[in-house]
Amino acid sequence: MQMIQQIISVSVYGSAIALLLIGLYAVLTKKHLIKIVIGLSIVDAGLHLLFVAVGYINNGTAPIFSPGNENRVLQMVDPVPQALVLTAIVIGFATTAVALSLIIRLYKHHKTARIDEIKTLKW
Amino acid sequence: MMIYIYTGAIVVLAFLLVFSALYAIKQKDLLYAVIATGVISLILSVVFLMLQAPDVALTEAAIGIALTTIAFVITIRNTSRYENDNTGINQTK
Amino acid sequence: MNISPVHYIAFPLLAAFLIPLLAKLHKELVRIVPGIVLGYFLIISATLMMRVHETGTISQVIAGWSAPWGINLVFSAFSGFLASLMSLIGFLAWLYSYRFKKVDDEPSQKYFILMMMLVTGSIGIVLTGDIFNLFVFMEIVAISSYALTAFYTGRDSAEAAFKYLLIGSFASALILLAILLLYTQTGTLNMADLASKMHLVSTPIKASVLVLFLVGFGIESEMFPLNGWAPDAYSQAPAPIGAIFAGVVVKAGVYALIRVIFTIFGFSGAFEPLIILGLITMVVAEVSALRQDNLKRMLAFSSIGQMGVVLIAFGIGTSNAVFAALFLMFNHAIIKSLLFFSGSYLLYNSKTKSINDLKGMAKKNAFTALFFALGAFAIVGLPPFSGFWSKLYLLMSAADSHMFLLIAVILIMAVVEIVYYFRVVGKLYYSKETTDIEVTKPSINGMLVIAFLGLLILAVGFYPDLITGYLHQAADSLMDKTAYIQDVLTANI
Amino acid sequence: MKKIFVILLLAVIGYYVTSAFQLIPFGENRIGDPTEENNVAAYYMNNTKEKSQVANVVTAIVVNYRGFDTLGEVTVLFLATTGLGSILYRRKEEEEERLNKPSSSLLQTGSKLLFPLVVLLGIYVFIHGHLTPGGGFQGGAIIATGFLLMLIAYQKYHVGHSMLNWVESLAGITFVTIGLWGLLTGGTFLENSFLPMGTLNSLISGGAIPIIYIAVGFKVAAELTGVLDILLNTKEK
Repeated sequence: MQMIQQIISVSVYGSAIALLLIGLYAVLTKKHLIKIVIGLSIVDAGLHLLFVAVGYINNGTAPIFSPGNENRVLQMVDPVPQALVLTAIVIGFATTAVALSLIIRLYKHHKTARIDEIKTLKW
Repeated sequence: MMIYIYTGAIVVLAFLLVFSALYAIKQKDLLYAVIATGVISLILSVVFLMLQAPDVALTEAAIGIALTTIAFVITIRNTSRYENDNTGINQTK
Repeated sequence: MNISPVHYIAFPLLAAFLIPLLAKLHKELVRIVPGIVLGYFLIISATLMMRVHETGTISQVIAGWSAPWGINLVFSAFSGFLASLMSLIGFLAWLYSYRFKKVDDEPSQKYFILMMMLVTGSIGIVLTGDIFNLFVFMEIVAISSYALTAFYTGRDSAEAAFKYLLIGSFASALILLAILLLYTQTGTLNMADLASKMHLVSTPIKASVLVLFLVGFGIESEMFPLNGWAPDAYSQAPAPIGAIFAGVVVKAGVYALIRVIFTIFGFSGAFEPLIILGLITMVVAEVSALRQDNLKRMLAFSSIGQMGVVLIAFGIGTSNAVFAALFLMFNHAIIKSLLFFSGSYLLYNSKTKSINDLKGMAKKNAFTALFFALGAFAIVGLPPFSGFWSKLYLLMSAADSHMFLLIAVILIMAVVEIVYYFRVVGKLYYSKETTDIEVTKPSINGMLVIAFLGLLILAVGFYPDLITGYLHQAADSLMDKTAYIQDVLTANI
Repeated sequence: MKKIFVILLLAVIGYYVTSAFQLIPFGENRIGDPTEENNVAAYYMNNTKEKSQVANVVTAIVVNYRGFDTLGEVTVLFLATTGLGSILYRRKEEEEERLNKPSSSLLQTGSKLLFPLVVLLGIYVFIHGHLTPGGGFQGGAIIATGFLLMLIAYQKYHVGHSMLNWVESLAGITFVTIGLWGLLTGGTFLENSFLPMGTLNSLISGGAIPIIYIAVGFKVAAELTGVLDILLNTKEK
C-alpha cells in the first residue's frame, strides 16, 4: 500500500514538475514566438496539475453532495485548490489569446515570427 | 485490484504527459506541436477526473483542448507553420 | 448606500461592462464615463481617508462571509494612501488624454476602458486582503497593460508588449506557485490569517515562498534583474499610460512586495536582501539612464532607479525609513507623471523621441518646458521642491541606522541623476541651435493637468507638513502587523 | 552555451521545487476534521450544505465565498477581448472577406446538426452548475466551441458583434447589479441573501448562485466567441 502511494505521488508530482521545467526550457531557449507561447501554456498546465494534486486526499470523493451521500464530508477532497484552478485556467487562456494576437501583429509587421529575426525583440 | 489499475493508469498518463510535452517542444512543425499541447490538456483532464476534480476536468476539456488549440491553429494559419521558417526574410515583399 | 471601499471596484466594472452599450447611444459617452468613474474615485478617497483618520482601519467583507472565509477589502491608512494616490494619477491621466484621439476610432473606446481598468486593478491590488484575489487583480492590471503597451500600431509596440507579456506570465506563474505552497501549509488565503499562521510553515518552504514572491513581485516592481520589460513598455505605450505605469502600476507591485514581507512574513527591522536588490536596481538603472538618447526610455530608467531607492528605504525598515519610502513613492508618482505629460508634448512631433530634438524647445513651447524643468529639478531633489524632502528623510533614516556607505551610494547616484536631467534641461534652454520640429501647443486640459501637478510639487515642497502627518500614520499602519491582523479578523459584517 | 546555462538553471529550480513538494505529502488529509473549522476548506465543507443549500462545493466557493475572484476573472476575459480588439484593430477600409476554400459539405451539415446540441449542452452545464460538476465557465466555453464550429464550417457565418456586445454587457451588468443589490439592502457586496435558499439538490436552490452562474455562463460564452472571432477575422494579406 505504501509502495502504491509512493508511486502515485512520484508520478503525479513528478510529471507536474517536469511539465513546469519543460515549459520553462522552451520559453528560455526557443526562437519561435509560437513555441514560446506553447512553452507558457505547458508551464500553466504543470501548475494546474500541481494545484489539483495538492488538494487530493487518498480515497477522497469529489466535493459534491450528490443525492444519497449527502453526509460524506469527511471523505471529500479539498475544494479550494480546485476553485482556484478554475480561475487560473481562464486567466491562462486570456493571456495566451493576447500573446497570440501580438504574434499575429508582429508577423504582419516583420513577416517573420522568429525572435532572432526581429531586432527589437532582443534584449 | 482497482487500486492497481488506477495506479497503472496514473503512471501511464504521467509518462504520456511528459512525453507529449517533450514532443511539443521538439517538433519543428508547429501544427503538430500545437496538437501535442492539446493532447497534454486532454491527458490532464483525465488526470483531473482521476484526482476527483470533475469541475476542473470539464474546464480543462472545454478551454484547454478545444479553444486554446484552435486559437493556436488560427495563429499558425496567419503566420508560419514551421519553426525554422525563414521565408519571410527572403521574400521580395 | 454609504461610500465604502468596494465602490472602487464595483463602479468601474459596471461602467466597463456598460460602455460598449453606451457607445451605441453617443460616442462621447465612451470618454466621459471613465472620467466620471475616476473622478468618483477621488470622492471615495477623500471620504474614506477622513473616516480612517477618525475611526481607524476600515475592513469590508464581501459576499457576507467574514474575514478568513470570504474575501475582504482593507482600507487602512497605508493602503488608503496608495489608493488615493492612484486615484489622483488615474484621474489626471484621464483628463490629460481626454482629447487623446478621435473618438470615432473604435480603439479609443477600448483605450479608455483599458485605462480605467488599469487603475482599478492597481487599486484592487492595494485594497484586497486576500492573496489569491491580489493575484486576480494583478492579472487584470497585466492584461490591460499588455494591450495598452501595444496600443499604437505604428511603432515597435507589439515587441515591447510581447516582452512584457513573457516576463509578466513568468511572474504570475511564480506567484501562483508561492500561493499554492502557502495554502498547503496554512489552509488559508487571507493575508491577515496567513500572517497569524506563519509559524505553522516549516523553514524550507518559508524560504522558497519568500524567494518566489520576491522574484514574482520584484518583476512587477521593476526590481533588478527582471526589469528588462520596463523601458520598452514605457517608451512604446502612449504617454498617459507611461505616467500610469510609473505612478500607479509600479506602486501596486511595490505594495504587494512590501505587504508580503512586512505583514505575511512579519519581518521587522532591516531586511538586507531588499536593500541589496534595491541598491543594484538603482545603480544599474541610473547608469543606464545616462546613456539613453530616447527621452521616454531615460524617464523609464530613472523610474526604475527611483523604485530602487524606494526598495532601499523599505529595506531599512525603521518607522522613519518607511515614512521616507512612502514620501518617495508620493513624489515619484506626481513628478514622474508631470515629466511624462510635459515631455510627451515637447516631443509630440518628433519621430525618434530623441533628446536632441529638444534643442531650444523652451523658446517655442515655454509653458511646457518650464514645467518639465520644474519636474526635473524636483526629481533630482533640489531644495525648494518636494523631491528634496523625501531624499532628506531617507538619508536621515539611513544615518539613524548607521548605513553610511548606503548614504554615499545614494548621493553619488543623485549626482548621476543631476547630470542626465540637467543635460535635458540644458538642451531645452541653453542650446544655440533649435530644431525645426513643429511644436504642438498643449490642449487646455493638458495644460491644466501639467499646471496642477507643478503647483502640487511646489506646495508640498514649501509645506511638507501638508502630507507628512498622514504619511507618518500610513507608515505606522504598515509597520503594525498585529493591528492589521486584529482589524481584519475581528471586523464585523 | 546558452542551453547549458538554462539546463543548469532549470536543474536548480527543479531541485528546489521538488524538495519543497517532498514536504507536502501527496494524498495527505490536511483539512482535518471539517467540523472543527480549522481552515477555510473545512469551513466551506461544513457550511455549504446548510447555509447555501448548494450541492457542489466548488461552485459555492467560486460563486459565493470567492465570488469576487470570479468577478475579477470575468473582467480579465472581458479585458482580453477588448485588448485583442485594439491590438488587431484595422480601419474599416482595410477589412476584407475571409478568403478560404469552402469547407466540405460533411463538415457543414455536421456543424449544423451539432451546433444546437452543443449550445444546449452548454446551457445545461451552467444551469446545473450548483448541482453537478460544471458551471458558468465550463458551459460558456462549451457554447463558444459550438460557435467556433459554425465559424469554421461556414465562411460567411458571422457572429453579430452587436449581439455579442449586448450579451456580454447585459450579463456583466447583471453580475455587478446582483453585487450592488447586497450593498443597497444594507448587506455586503455580492451577498447571497435576497432569494430563498431552497432545498439542497433541487434546481432552484442556493439563492442567487445559479443566477450568477448563468450570467457568468453567458458572459464567458460571448467573450470566448469574441476572442475567436477576432482572431479568425484577421487574415494575413
